[in-house]
Amino acid sequence: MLPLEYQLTLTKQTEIAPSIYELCLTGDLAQQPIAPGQFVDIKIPSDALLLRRPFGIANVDRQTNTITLLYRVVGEGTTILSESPVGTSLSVLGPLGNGYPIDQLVAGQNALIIGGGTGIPPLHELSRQLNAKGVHVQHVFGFATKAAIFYEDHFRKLGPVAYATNNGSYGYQGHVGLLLDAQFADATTRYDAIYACGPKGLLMAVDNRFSEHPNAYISLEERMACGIGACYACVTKLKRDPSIQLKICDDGPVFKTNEVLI
Amino acid sequence: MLPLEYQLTLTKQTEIAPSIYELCLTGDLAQQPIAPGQFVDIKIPSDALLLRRPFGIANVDRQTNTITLLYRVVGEGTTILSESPVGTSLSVLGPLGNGYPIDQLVAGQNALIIGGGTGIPPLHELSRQLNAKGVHVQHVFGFATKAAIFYEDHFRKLGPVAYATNNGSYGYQGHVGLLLDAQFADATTRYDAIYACGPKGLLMAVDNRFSEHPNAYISLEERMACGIGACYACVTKLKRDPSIQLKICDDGPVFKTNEVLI
Amino acid sequence: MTDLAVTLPGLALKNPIMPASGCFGFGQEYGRYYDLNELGAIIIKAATKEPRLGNATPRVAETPSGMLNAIGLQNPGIEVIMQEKLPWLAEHYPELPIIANVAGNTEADYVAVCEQISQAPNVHAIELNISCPNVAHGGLEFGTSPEAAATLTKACVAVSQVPVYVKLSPNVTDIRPIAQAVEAAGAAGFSLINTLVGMQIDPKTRQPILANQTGGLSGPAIKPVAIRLIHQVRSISKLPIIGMGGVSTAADALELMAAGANAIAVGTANFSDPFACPKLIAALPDELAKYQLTDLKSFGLPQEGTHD
Amino acid sequence: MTDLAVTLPGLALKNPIMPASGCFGFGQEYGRYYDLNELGAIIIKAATKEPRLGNATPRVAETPSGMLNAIGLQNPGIEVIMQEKLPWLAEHYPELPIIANVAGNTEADYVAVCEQISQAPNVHAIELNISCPNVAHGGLEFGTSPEAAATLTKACVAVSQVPVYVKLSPNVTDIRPIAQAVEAAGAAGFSLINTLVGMQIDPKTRQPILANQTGGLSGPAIKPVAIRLIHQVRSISKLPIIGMGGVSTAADALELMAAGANAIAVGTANFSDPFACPKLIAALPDELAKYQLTDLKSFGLPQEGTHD
Ligand SMILES: Cc1cc2nc3c(=O)[nH]c(=O)nc-3n(C[C@H](O)[C@H](O)[C@H](O)COP(=O)(O)OP(=O)(O)OC[C@H]3O[C@@H](n4cnc5c(N)ncnc54)[C@H](O)[C@@H]3O)c2cc1C
Ligand SMILES: Cc1cc2nc3c(=O)[nH]c(=O)nc-3n(C[C@H](O)[C@H](O)[C@H](O)COP(=O)(O)OP(=O)(O)OC[C@H]3O[C@@H](n4cnc5c(N)ncnc54)[C@H](O)[C@@H]3O)c2cc1C
Ligand SMILES: Cc1cc2nc3c(=O)[nH]c(=O)nc-3n(C[C@H](O)[C@H](O)[C@H](O)COP(=O)(O)O)c2cc1C
Ligand SMILES: Cc1cc2nc3c(=O)[nH]c(=O)nc-3n(C[C@H](O)[C@H](O)[C@H](O)COP(=O)(O)O)c2cc1C
Ligand code: FES
Ligand code: FES
Repeated sequence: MLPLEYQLTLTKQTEIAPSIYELCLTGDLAQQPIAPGQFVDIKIPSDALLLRRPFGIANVDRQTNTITLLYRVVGEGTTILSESPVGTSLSVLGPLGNGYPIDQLVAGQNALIIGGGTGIPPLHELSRQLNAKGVHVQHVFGFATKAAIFYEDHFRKLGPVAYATNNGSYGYQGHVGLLLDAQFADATTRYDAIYACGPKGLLMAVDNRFSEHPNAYISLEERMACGIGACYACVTKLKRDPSIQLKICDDGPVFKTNEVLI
Repeated sequence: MLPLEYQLTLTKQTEIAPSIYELCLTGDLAQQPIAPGQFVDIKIPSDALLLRRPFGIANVDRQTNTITLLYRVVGEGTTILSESPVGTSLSVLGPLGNGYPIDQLVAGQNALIIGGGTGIPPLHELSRQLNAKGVHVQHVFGFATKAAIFYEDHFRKLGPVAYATNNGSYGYQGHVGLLLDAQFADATTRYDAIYACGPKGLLMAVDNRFSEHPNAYISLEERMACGIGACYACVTKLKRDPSIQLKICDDGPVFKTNEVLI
Repeated sequence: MTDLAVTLPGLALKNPIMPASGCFGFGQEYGRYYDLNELGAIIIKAATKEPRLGNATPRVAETPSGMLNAIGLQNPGIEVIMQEKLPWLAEHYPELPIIANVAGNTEADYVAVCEQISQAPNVHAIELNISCPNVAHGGLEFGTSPEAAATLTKACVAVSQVPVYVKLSPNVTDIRPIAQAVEAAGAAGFSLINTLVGMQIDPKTRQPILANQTGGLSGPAIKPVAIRLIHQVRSISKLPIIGMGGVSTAADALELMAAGANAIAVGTANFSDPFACPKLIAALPDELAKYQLTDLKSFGLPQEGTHD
Repeated sequence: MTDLAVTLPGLALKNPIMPASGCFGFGQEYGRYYDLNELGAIIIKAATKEPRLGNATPRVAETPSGMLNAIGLQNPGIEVIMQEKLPWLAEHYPELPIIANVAGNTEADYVAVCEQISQAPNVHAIELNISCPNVAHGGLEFGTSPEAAATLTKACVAVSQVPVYVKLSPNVTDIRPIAQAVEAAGAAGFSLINTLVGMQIDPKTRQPILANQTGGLSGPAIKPVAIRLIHQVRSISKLPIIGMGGVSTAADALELMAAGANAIAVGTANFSDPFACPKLIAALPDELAKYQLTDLKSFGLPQEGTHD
């Protein structure tokens, strides 16, 4: 039997940008093998909320036995989570799903990481693991505004970051697809691997631009119930045969580009 | 407009007998005029529980701005309440209902207080207020067993206490009605006022024995929704005309003996 | 300033929020604690021809995010309501529109009460209760058949001086034919929804907790059912809908309005928080501001009927 | 030791707890995390004649103490289920009784699937799903008319090698005539309840959250409705009932059994806690001990039918 559920203790919580929280959860989940891009499913401490909330794993620190999540407060569950005090014990399922493949890369190769908004958290752990392997990482991130940006310092330590903001308040003005066209037109050949996570528009932009790249991956989001592949809530169709459906929680959330219908 | 809702802070909570908790709530409700026998209606801190829980007020301390409740853990609401830590802020409606009349008594007169189990809490504040007036108080309390007894010292300070336990493990063996017959046969004439609160059987015993006493009162319990007389959940019928119904939350919970159908 | 006013047949409301029938008595009790003039209107407790004692106690039980009630339409009868309850409201709140909830055993009962109560000067509309699950006669019987519902509606509309909103039951296989029949019979609008029939059992006694065995389920638990039914009725009718079922926040109210409701009644939430209605009204402008709106009419536009 | 065994037609269960259809796939996923032999049985995801893709996403939404789903009966079809899913269960859990949930568009579909699936050696019973609210055809149509339900039941019973339990819909005006018709048509028992039809709306877009617009409401919110319907059917029939609807604790399970259920299925609770079923089973002895009982049969005695 595989382990699945961990009781983790909320050891730190900070609002790091407007409505964006950094949450540290301490406990033995951090000792599991965790692939970047895998996620956890958290039971929110409220008697009226039944469904767990999925979040990407933004950082794993085996030394302090702690994983870090970065999340935006959008509704009831994340509001309650953001108000939970240090010391709260949370039931956490994980690590769930399949992460980004990185074993194929070796030191000295180049990776491009593309993210937007709350799709960015799992890309932090990804970038860390790539750096640990000696892979050079370039980041391309989209945000609504400058004020919304979080973890800039963290990422800059891991490699250069190009920002796009909708209103041009920081970096390139426009969405990430346009920034890719403007500054990363040769990305397909320049990067040995490409990884993306973010809103649907961003994923479509990446999927279109890197559909032929042999080593390009996107991570999808969908409303989930079971989180482990049993309920068919979170399906997506295969591009080559839309009569075949994959489960984002269990077959994903990471897929190759050109693999699924976004 | 009358005040109704107070945010009170849980300042102390102790298990004083198996499953019986003493709960101190601090805040301005304690400054209101509170008649003994009045109750509060507490919003349990759980998102799935909608209805408030009613509890008699067992003690009022204006100096420390604190009221005390004594309650038994019986279901989900009281379980959650018993697990709430010091510092919890609770929405409390009160003081609700009509308490026991005591203005008619003067120093030196005698009162008999009859209670059973979790009907006893409001009788503590009653006995205190009677003592404060110089009224002599005799208590007669029924419990399942010796182990279930709580607040013995508190009550002994306010006047003699005769106990009955179902199994005879403390005091008289048998229910309170039998103890009344055995040791308080002359109660009707000996006591200027009689007050009771407890399970239905006890109330019926008191109602029967003191139906003619001009100054005898019982306090009723019923499942409630609004707690203020608007929803008709908690009605009881008048004895003299069962087509007339009174609301326990608003017209009661204290009624004269012989007044309502128990 | 945000404009919360809504206008429905018979009802020019300064805001769309009103306490639901049976959850607010005749106003006197909550009136001790806040100024009822803050409300858009009040729907009073069901009125019947004769006084009713209702069911035995226990009459309420709690369920996950909900409650059961089997009050059984206890009320003092139309005479006392006309002579004491409505005049009290008229005296203390002369500007406050009252919606009178009417129930009965027989068509004749309903007709008699509608005729009389609609003449009270502060009764601006009738809510015809053909959906009470807690009484042996009337109630649900009229509410589950399109023909019976239409016949009763027609008779009541004929004698009423004010518009008649018909309160439909969620405990039916298909609400649409009933709504259509009631509309054809002259209803001015709908009131949706009454409670779902439920039961709770005490595992110790293995008997139902409510003396009446079954009760009506209300509260947040039923909100998804209320939204579905409001949406379904909106998809087949343009009549105004007073929506209710599990509303406790301004967001809930807007969700029901997005489903097709034109005004909102609040029931069970009053018990969790006696100030639920005024708080909800106070929160509406900020909730609308989230969608860059400063008046409720722009929000409450009926949605396209796209339902199954 | 507490005896948790219960026996129903076709099903000799070591305990009465089984995952509900659609909430546990075909066992493989939860089987990664605990030994499925702890379960009394498994009700597998609905099987249809052809593979089904189900509805568009989003397929689930959360509601107060409940959830909506509109999966739409996605399943790989009877062939794959016979050749892969059931053999996998037989190989890994040879002792575990399987109940096969069967759905379809037409009577012929249902009959074909019943005939085939009831021949699988580990399928001990069929749960005939005539109550799925999330598909355009079949599902609810068969479940809302006594005649249609009876005709379908009769045809399925005739071709099935195992007892047929009919899963009834709560979305009906009166469940009793449907239950009676199904019993007369040869059903071995009932499965109660499927989900209530509900909807949730996003106030931002003013559109339903589910792509299918409506979905089935499940979870603790519907427990009072499940209890009422189990109690109602128990009052008119002595057939065994597999009860479900909002069960997440041992106390919930006993409450449904006190209402008249003989075994219990657990759906939504698996999502809150993937170990909900084994935890519930482990808690049953202590819960029974509260009532001085050491075997479940003494608890599960059907109550007198005293319903309205
Ligand atoms: C694999 C995966 C990884 C994710 N990682 C992150 C992350 O690292 N940081 C972050 O901020 N957010 C992340 N999300 C989104 C996050 O799960 C939602 O924002 C969160 O569930 C919202 O919960 P709520 O109760 O506040 O919102 P509500 O809108 O009140 O939630 C209602 C229901 O909808 C679901 N829901 C709402 N939005 C989403 C969504 N975008 N995706 C899936 N379910 C949703 C909720 O889980 C809940 O069941 C991730 C989602 C998935 C599927
Ligand atoms: C006026 C009044 C004063 C009370 N004073 C005290 C007191 O001082 N100490 C004490 O221990 N108990 C007292 N009770 C009883 C107390 O209210 C219940 O024990 C408590 O509500 C149980 O809540 P629960 O959620 O734990 O139980 P559950 O059984 O889970 O509650 C379910 C529902 O039933 C209601 N309920 C259950 N038992 C009772 C009951 N006996 N009376 C009314 N409603 C009930 C609950 O309020 C809730 O709505 C009083 C009751 C009333 C009416
Ligand atoms: C205690 C109680 C009493 C009720 N009495 C009536 C009534 O007399 N007439 C009526 O039409 N509806 C009655 N209802 C139903 C409510 O008016 C409302 O339709 C239902 O409770 C759903 O709204 P809610 O979820 O906001 O409570 C009653 C509901 C409750 C909880
Ligand atoms: C995600 C999901 C999928 C379901 N799929 C099916 C199904 O395929 N067939 C069926 O008969 N019932 C299905 N149901 C209904 C459940 O089997 C059960 O009857 C219902 O959810 C009530 O139980 P619960 O409250 O414990 O979830 C499904 C329920 C859910 C939540
Ligand atoms: S959430 Fe259940 S299959 Fe993905
Ligand atoms: S609880 Fe509402 S009238 Fe007493």
